[in-house]
Amino acid sequence: MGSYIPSTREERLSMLESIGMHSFDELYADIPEDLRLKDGLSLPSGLSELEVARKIEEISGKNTRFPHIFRGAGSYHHYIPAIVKQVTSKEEFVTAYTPYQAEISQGLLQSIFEYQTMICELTGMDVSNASVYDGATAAAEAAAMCRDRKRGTICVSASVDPRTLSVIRTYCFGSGAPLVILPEKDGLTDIDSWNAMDTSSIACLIIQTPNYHGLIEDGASIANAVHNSGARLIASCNPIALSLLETPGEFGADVAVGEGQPLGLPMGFGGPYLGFMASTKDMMRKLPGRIVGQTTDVDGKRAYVLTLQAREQHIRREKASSNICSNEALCAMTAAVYLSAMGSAGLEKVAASCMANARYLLEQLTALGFTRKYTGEFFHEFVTICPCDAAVLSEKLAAHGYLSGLVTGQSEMLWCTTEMNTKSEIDGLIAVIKEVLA
Amino acid sequence: MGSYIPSTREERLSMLESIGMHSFDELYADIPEDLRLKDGLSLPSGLSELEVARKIEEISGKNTRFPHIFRGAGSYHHYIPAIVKQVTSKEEFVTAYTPYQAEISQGLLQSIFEYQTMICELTGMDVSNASVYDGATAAAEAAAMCRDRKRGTICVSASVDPRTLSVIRTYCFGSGAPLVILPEKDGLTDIDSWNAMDTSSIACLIIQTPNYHGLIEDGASIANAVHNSGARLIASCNPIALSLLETPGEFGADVAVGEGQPLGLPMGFGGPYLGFMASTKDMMRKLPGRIVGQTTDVDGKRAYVLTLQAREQHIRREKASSNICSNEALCAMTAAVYLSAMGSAGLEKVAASCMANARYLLEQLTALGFTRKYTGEFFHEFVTICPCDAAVLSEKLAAHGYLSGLVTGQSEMLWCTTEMNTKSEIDGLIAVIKEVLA
Amino acid sequence: MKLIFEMGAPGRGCDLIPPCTTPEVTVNVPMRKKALHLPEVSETELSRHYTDLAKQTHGVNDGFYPLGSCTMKYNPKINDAASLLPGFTNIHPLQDTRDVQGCLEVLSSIEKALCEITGMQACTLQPAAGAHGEFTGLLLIKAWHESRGDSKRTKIIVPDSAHGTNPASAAMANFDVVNIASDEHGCVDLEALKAAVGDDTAGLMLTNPNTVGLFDPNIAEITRIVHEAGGLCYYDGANLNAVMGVTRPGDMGFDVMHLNLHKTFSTPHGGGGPGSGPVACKDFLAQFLPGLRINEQADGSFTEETAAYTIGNVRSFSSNFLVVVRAFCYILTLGREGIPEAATTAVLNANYMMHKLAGHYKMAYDHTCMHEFVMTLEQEKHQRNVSALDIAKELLDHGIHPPTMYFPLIVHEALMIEPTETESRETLDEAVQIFLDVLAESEAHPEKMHEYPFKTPVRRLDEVGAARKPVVRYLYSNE
Amino acid sequence: MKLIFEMGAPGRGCDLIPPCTTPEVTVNVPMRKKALHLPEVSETELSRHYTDLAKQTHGVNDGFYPLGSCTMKYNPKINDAASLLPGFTNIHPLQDTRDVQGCLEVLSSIEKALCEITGMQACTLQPAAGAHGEFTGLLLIKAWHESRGDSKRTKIIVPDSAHGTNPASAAMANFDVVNIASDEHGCVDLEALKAAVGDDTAGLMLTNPNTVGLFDPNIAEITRIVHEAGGLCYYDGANLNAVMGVTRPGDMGFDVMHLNLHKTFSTPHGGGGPGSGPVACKDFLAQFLPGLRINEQADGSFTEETAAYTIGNVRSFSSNFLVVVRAFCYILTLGREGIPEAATTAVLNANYMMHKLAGHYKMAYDHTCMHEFVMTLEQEKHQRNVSALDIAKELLDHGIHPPTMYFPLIVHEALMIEPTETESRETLDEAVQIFLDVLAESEAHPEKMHEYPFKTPVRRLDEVGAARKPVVRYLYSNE
Repeated sequence: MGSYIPSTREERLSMLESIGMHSFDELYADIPEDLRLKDGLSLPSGLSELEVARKIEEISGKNTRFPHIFRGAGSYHHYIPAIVKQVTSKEEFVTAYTPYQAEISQGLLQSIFEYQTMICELTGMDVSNASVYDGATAAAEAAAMCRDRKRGTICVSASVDPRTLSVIRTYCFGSGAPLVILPEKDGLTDIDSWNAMDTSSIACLIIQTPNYHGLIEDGASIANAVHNSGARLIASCNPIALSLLETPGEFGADVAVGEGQPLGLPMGFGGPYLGFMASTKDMMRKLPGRIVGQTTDVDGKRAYVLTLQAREQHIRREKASSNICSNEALCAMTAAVYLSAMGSAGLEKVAASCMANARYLLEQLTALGFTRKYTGEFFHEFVTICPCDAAVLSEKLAAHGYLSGLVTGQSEMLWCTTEMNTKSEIDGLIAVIKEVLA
Repeated sequence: MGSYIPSTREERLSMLESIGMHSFDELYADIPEDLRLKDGLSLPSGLSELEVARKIEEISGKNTRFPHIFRGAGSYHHYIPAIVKQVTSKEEFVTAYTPYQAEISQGLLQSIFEYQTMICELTGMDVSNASVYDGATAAAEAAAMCRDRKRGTICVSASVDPRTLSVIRTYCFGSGAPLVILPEKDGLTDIDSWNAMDTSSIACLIIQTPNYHGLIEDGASIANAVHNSGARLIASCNPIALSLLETPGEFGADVAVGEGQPLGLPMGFGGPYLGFMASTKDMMRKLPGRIVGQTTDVDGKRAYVLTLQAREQHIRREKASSNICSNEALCAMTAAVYLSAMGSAGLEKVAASCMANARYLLEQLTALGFTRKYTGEFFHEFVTICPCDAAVLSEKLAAHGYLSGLVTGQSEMLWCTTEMNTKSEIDGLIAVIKEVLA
Repeated sequence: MKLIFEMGAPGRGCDLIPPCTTPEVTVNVPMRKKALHLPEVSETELSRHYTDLAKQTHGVNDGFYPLGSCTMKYNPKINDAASLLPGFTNIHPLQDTRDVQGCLEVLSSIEKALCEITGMQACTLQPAAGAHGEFTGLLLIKAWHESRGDSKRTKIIVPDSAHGTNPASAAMANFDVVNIASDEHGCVDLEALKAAVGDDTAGLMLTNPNTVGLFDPNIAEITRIVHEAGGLCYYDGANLNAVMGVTRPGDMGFDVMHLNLHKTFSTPHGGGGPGSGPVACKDFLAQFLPGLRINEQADGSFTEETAAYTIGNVRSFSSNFLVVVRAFCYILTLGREGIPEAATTAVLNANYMMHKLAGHYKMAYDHTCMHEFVMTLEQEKHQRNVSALDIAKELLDHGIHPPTMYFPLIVHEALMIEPTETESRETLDEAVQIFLDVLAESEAHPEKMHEYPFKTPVRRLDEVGAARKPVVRYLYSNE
Repeated sequence: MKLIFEMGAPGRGCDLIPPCTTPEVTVNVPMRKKALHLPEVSETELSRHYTDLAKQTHGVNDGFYPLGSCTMKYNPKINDAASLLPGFTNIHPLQDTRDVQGCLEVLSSIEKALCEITGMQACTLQPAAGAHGEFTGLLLIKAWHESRGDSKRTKIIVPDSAHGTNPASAAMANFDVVNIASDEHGCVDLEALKAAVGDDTAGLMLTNPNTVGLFDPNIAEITRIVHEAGGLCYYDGANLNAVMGVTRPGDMGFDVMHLNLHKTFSTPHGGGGPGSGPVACKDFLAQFLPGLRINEQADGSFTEETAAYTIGNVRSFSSNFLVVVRAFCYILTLGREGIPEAATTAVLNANYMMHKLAGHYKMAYDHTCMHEFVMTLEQEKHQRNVSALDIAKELLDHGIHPPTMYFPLIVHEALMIEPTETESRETLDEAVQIFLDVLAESEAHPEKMHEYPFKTPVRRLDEVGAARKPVVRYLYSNE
C-alpha cells in the first residue's frame, strides 16, 4: 500500500493520546453510526510506486500515438519548446495555490500580469483576464458578459466550432438565455441574415475566425453590422493566426476569446487547456475570473496583486460576474513562456508555416481529385470533398500512422497542418492516399 | 542556425566599437594568419530546436529498448523512484559548478556530506570521498592509494569484472605498477594461491563481492590472509547487496569501492555512473578527489566545505593523490536521494527481491537442462552452462523482447535479476526458452 | 524585478522553428496593422527570468501551507511523471475511440473509483474545476426538475457559511439563492431549513464537513427535509478529504456532488489551476450528464456514448485529462486502506493543532473538528486592533503560508487552518510554536503588527489603489 | 539547516517497491551485523529537504557566473530533454551492437565533429572528465614512445601557468614533470623551452589560449621545438571555447588533446560532475586509443572494434553517454557558423568587460585577451590588506558568482574572469558596475572587506578547522 503520510501509526496513536482520545473512531464521533462505511471501500488495495508506474505506462501504451498528424478542429499539434516544459514544471509554479497572499506570490502574479499583457498584444484588446477553462467556456462566459435586462438573447454563427456551440448552449440552458443560430453561407457567417433578423433583443453575436471550416471571417463587416444593431461582437480566435491576421481589436470585437492550447500546451486528450478572454476597457469590470493588477507596496516598490475582486464570487456571491474560482493559471503561464520563447518573429514564422503547409497539402489533394467544399480564404484548416468514403480513408491512413483530417461527413474531411508538418511528410501522406484510391 | 548568444550582431558590433576595434578578426590578432581556419568548419549548418529534437528522437529510436531485462554484468536495471528524477533535475543542482564558493553552495556541499555518510553506512567504512568516475576507476584509484616504495605491485583476483580489471591494467600501464592476477577456484578468489605466493612486494589485493560470476566471496578469510602478508585489501561491492551482506568494514577491507549506478542511475548505455570509495580512517588523506567536511562559519553556524584539499591536484600538482578534478557529484546526489527514498527497509527489500528472483530463475532454468557453472552462494547473478549455443539463444530471446543474460562463452551465460523482474516475467522468459530449445 | 518586456533587445530570440519546407504563401484577407510586440529575449534571459519568478513564489515544498478549505497536501512526483507520458500528452482528443482506449480506461476507472468513494452511481470528469462542477451539478438538478415538468422549482438553498462559489453557481444556473443562517454550532439550523423549503425548492447546496470544520450530525435529517419538499441535495466536495473512505455523501442522502481532484486527490493546483471538478450523481441523474459516457464492454474495451438527456457539454473535450491522470495514480497508490487512512490522519492533524492552539487562540467552535478548524481574532481586533490579516502577514515572515483569512463569513476575523495529512508531527509542532510566538508578539507590540511582513520580496501592497486605478497590462514606453 | 539524518522518524519511508513475487530465500553467507542506518523520511520530508538544499545552491540560472577557466555558459534545456529520452536512458551498455545503433550513431557523429573542430583525426569519448582525458592522452604518448622502443622519454614539460591537473596527470602516468617558467607575457618562454627539451622529453602539455587568457603567438614554434626534440605535444582543451571554429589545435601542431564537453559544449556541470573529457588525436596515435572504436559502414550501420594497440579501458563502458548526448545536440544546434560565432562572442564579451574594468582594476596582462582575463589585486593587498578573496566574498552579496581566485599561480592575488558568450550586454554592464562598486567599497572601508559576505546562507567558514579536525560524515547520536 502506498501512502504519503509522514507519521507512522505509532506516532499517530501518540498524537491521538495527547489530545485525549483513545481511538481514531473518536475523531468521527459526530458522524452518525449508520452513515459510517462499514466494510470499507470496494476498491483494490493500494500499490507501491513501481506498480503504479508500470500500470499507468501500460495503460498509456494502449493509446495510438500517431507520428503524422493532420487533424485540428480545436486541438492543434504544435512544437513545444524544451524551455516551456522546463519552466512550467518548476515545483513552485506547479504546487502553489491561487496567489491570495501577494507578498509571497509575486512570481506567479507577475507571470500572470505578463500573460495578460501578451494576450492584449495578440488580440489587440485592452484588458485580459487570467484565463478560464478553455476556449469554449471562454465564449460562453463572454456571452454572459454581454447580456443585460434589455438584451438577453445570444446569437452564435453557424460557422463556430460545434463543440463551442454545444458549451454555449449548455450555459444558455443554465442562464435561461435564448439562443439563436446565425446561418452560414459558403462556410462563412451570413451577415445578410443578421441584417434581416430582428436583433433588438440580441445581446451579442459570437463568431469564430478562422472558423470551424478554417475560413477567415470578414471581422470588420460583421462588427459593423453587429454594432449597428446595438449588439456586441464576440470573436473567438486562433492565437497563432493572430500573429498575422487582423486582430479582434482592429476589426472591432468587444470581447475576444479563444482556445490557448496552441500556445505550448500538449493535445493531452483534450486538457488541461486554456481559455483566453480579453475585452475593451469599458467591459473590464464584467470580465469573469482573476485579473492581476500592478500596484506598489508600502515601500513604494512595484508589485502585483489580484485586483477588481469585487467582481468575484467570494466577495459578491450570487451577484458575481461568474462563479469561476480555479482557472488555468499554469496553462496561462505556459502560454506566456511559449510566446516569450517564440517572440513575434517566431510566432509569425509558425503561422506562416501553418498556412504554407495547408496550401501545399490542398494542392496535392486537389491533384488527386479532392475538391474544396468552400471557396473562402483559410488559415491552416480546410474542408475537402473526398473522392471516396471519408471514414474509410481515415481508417486506412491510420493504419499507416497518419491521423487524417477529421471526418465531418460521408465524404467530407476537415484537414489541418501546422509547422510540425513538412513537405516530405505531406508527400508521404499523399503517396498513401494515392495507394488507397488506386 | 541555432544560437544561445543573447546579443544580436548589431549589439556585438557596437560592443566591438566601444573597445576600439572594427572587426571581429581584430580580437584574434594574436593568432598567426596561417593558423586561422580559412574555409570554416566542415560541419553541417546549425539547426533549429525543433529539428534537433526530431533528429535526436529519431536516432534514439534506432536503439532497441528491451521490455524484459535479465542482464547485469556491471550495469543493473533497477527501479528509479520519481522523486529521485525530480530532485536531481533541479536547475540549481544541474547547472552549478564544483562548490568552490562554500557560502553560496551549502546545498550542494551538504548533499555530498550526506552522501558520504550514507556510503560509510553502506560499506561500514570510516570515510568516503565525494565520488569518482565509475566503479572501475574507483578500484584503480584505490590501488594507487595502497602503493608505496616498498610495495608497488597490484594484485587482482581473477573473479573481478574483466572491465574493472582492464581499467586497473590501464592505470598500471600509466603508473608502471606491476600487476598480478590471483587465480580463481570454482569461480571464487583462490586464497590458497595467495598464501603460496611471494607477496612481499604486493601493495594490495583487489577482490569483488559479489564477484563477476555473481558469487559472494569469503571476505573475512581473504582479509585475514592479505593482512597477514602485510598487504591491503580493496573490496569492490554492489551497493544494493551491501544492505544485507557482511560489509567490507566488517570483513576487514582497507578500501571499499564499487559502482554506484544501481543507486538510482539509469543504465544509459554506460554512463554517467558513479564510483564510490570509502576507506578506513588511517587512509583518509590518501583518498583521491573531493571530500566535504563539516565546519562552522564566523557566526558559529554549522556549515560544510570542501576539505583536505592539500591532497588535491590544484594545490599539490604533481604530488597530488590523484589528478581528479571533476567527479560525478550529481550522480552522488542521485544515490543519496535514492538511498533516502528507499530507506534501510526499502533497500533491503530490493536486495531480497533481487536474490529471490535470481533463485527462482535458476530453478526454472535448471528444469530446462541448464546447469550452474559454479556452486558457491550468489547474490543476483549466476553463470549457467546452457543446453544450446548461448549466442543463438540470446539472439532468439532478443527477437521476443528479452535481453538475455550476457553471453560469456560458447554455452555460458551470466544471468541477472533485480526487483524489476517478476515471477510472471520469468515464467514468460522460460516459456520462450522452452520454445527455442524445442 | 524587471518585467519580461523590459528585458531583451530588438532582434534577440530563440531559434526554435526551421524554415518552412513548402512554398511561401500570402492570403488575401486583412492582416494585422499594429505590429505584434512580444518579448525579444534569448533563452538565457528567458530561463533566468522564470527562475527569478519561481524564487518569489511559495509552493507546497517551500513550507507549511495550512490554507483552510484548499487541502494543500503534498503533490507526489510519480503523478506528475505519469501525466507527462507521451502516450497521454500526444493524443489528439478527436482520435477514433479505437485509438484512445488507454485514455478511456483512465477515465472509466477513475469514474468508478469516485462513485465508490462518494456513494454515487455515475460520474463525469468534464468539469474543469470545483465551481465548474457546481454549475454542472446544478444543471443536472435543473434538467431533472424540467424533465418532470416541475417548472416552479426556482430556488436553491445555501447556508450562509457556504463557499462563495455556491451562490454564484446557483445564480449562473438562473436559480434564486435562498441564504439560510447557521445555528450556533455553525451547522444547518433545521428550523430555518424547514422554513425555507417548499415547492419552489430546486435543491440545497451543502458542504459537509462544513466550512467551519464540523460534520453536521443532522445530515440525514437535512437531506430528508429537502427531499420531502421535492428538492435535490447537492454536496460541495471541497471538504471530502476529511471523510473519504469513512462516510459517503451518497449515503448521507445527497443526489449530486462535485469533487476537487486538486484538493482531495493531491493534483497540484498550478498557482490557480488547472484543477478538475468531476461531478458524481445518483442513477436517476445519470441520463443528464454532460460529455460522453464511457462504457466498459465485456471484452474489456471501452465505448463512448452520449447520455439520453444530456445537458450537452460544459467544455470542449473530455476533461482536464492530464490532471485526471495524476488523481488516478493517487487513487491507485492509496487504495482501499490508504484513502480512509489519509482522511483520518488529516482529521487527527487538525485536532492535534487545534488542541495545542486552544487556550491561546480562540476557537470559533469548541468541538472536535474535522480536517480543518476556524479561529477568531475578534478579541484581538477589539482589544488591540490586531486583525486576522495582521497575524497572517507576520506568519509570512516565518515561512508559513497563512491560513485562509476572513472565511467563512459567519466567523469574524476568521483564520481557517487545514494542515492536511501529509505534514509530519514536527512540522505541526513547529507551526504551533510560530503561531504562539506571533500571538505573543501581537500582545507585546500590537502596533508593529500592521507593519508585517518585512522579509518577503515585497511588503504589504496598496490593494485599494490597484482596484481604483487598474493597471492590468504593461504598456511599451513607445506606445 | 537540518541534515536528512536529523529528520524523519523510525518507521517512516516511501512505498516504492512491491512485495516480491517469487519465494523468499536465505543465503548461507555472513550477513551484515551492524544494522544499516539510512534516513527514514516520508516523500514530503525528502522532497522539501532537497528544495531547501536547492535554495542554498547557486547555479547558472541564479546569476552571472564568470568563473574563469570553467566556461559557465547557459545550459540549453533541449539538451537535457534529449538526454532523458528512454531510447537512451534504458539501454544496457552490453547490448548487442545491432541493438545500440542509435547510441553508436551519436558517438560516431560527435567523434567526427570533434575531430573537425580540433583538427585531429581520431577521438575517444571514454574519458569521464578533463583530468581523465589528460591521463588518457598521456598514456597515448607513453604508448607511442614505447611502441618505438624509445624508453628514455620520461619527462613531461609543463609551464608554471598550467592547470594543476596537468602535472598531476603526468605524475599518474609516471612521468617526471619539468616545470618551465612563463615569460613576462604569461606565454611560453621559448628559450626556457629549448633548454628543457631533450631526448628524455616525452612531451609538452599546454593550454592555448593559456591560463592568463592569451593566445600564444609562438605556438607553431613551440610545437616545432618539442617535435624536433622527439616529444609529442598535448593540448589541454580547457580553453577551447575561445577559438573553436577559428583555429585548431591540430593545425597548431598538437598531437593529442582533451576537450571538456561540460565547458566548451555547454553540458551542465552538475555541481562537480558528471563531465566528459573526450580525447582527440592525430592518426598515428589512433591505434592506441582506449575503449571501442566505432566504424561507420557503407550501409550507414555502425560496428565496434578494439584499436590494434589499445591502452585498454579508462572506465568500464563507452562514455558518460548521457552527457555526450547533450553535447551532440549542442553541436547540431550551433553547426558550422554557430561554433565560431560562439567563440568570437566569448572573446568579445571578455574584452568588453576587461576594457570597462581596466583603469580601475589592474590587469595582470595588458593585452587583448581571449575568452577570459586575469586581474591582480596585489596592490590592494599590499596597500590596504584587501585580498582577491575579500573582493570575491563581497561579490557574493551582490548575487554574482566570484571569478576564479588565486589562479593561475603565476599571478599574485589573481581574479580570473570568464563571462562566456551566453551573457547579454546588460548583464556584463551590471556586473562591471558591481565590480567597480566593490572596489570603491574596498577603498572606503578596507577593514570591512574581511567581513563579507553578510547575505549568504552562511558566512565565511572555518576552513582550517575543517581540515585540521575533519568531520566528514554524520554520526548518529546513539552510535
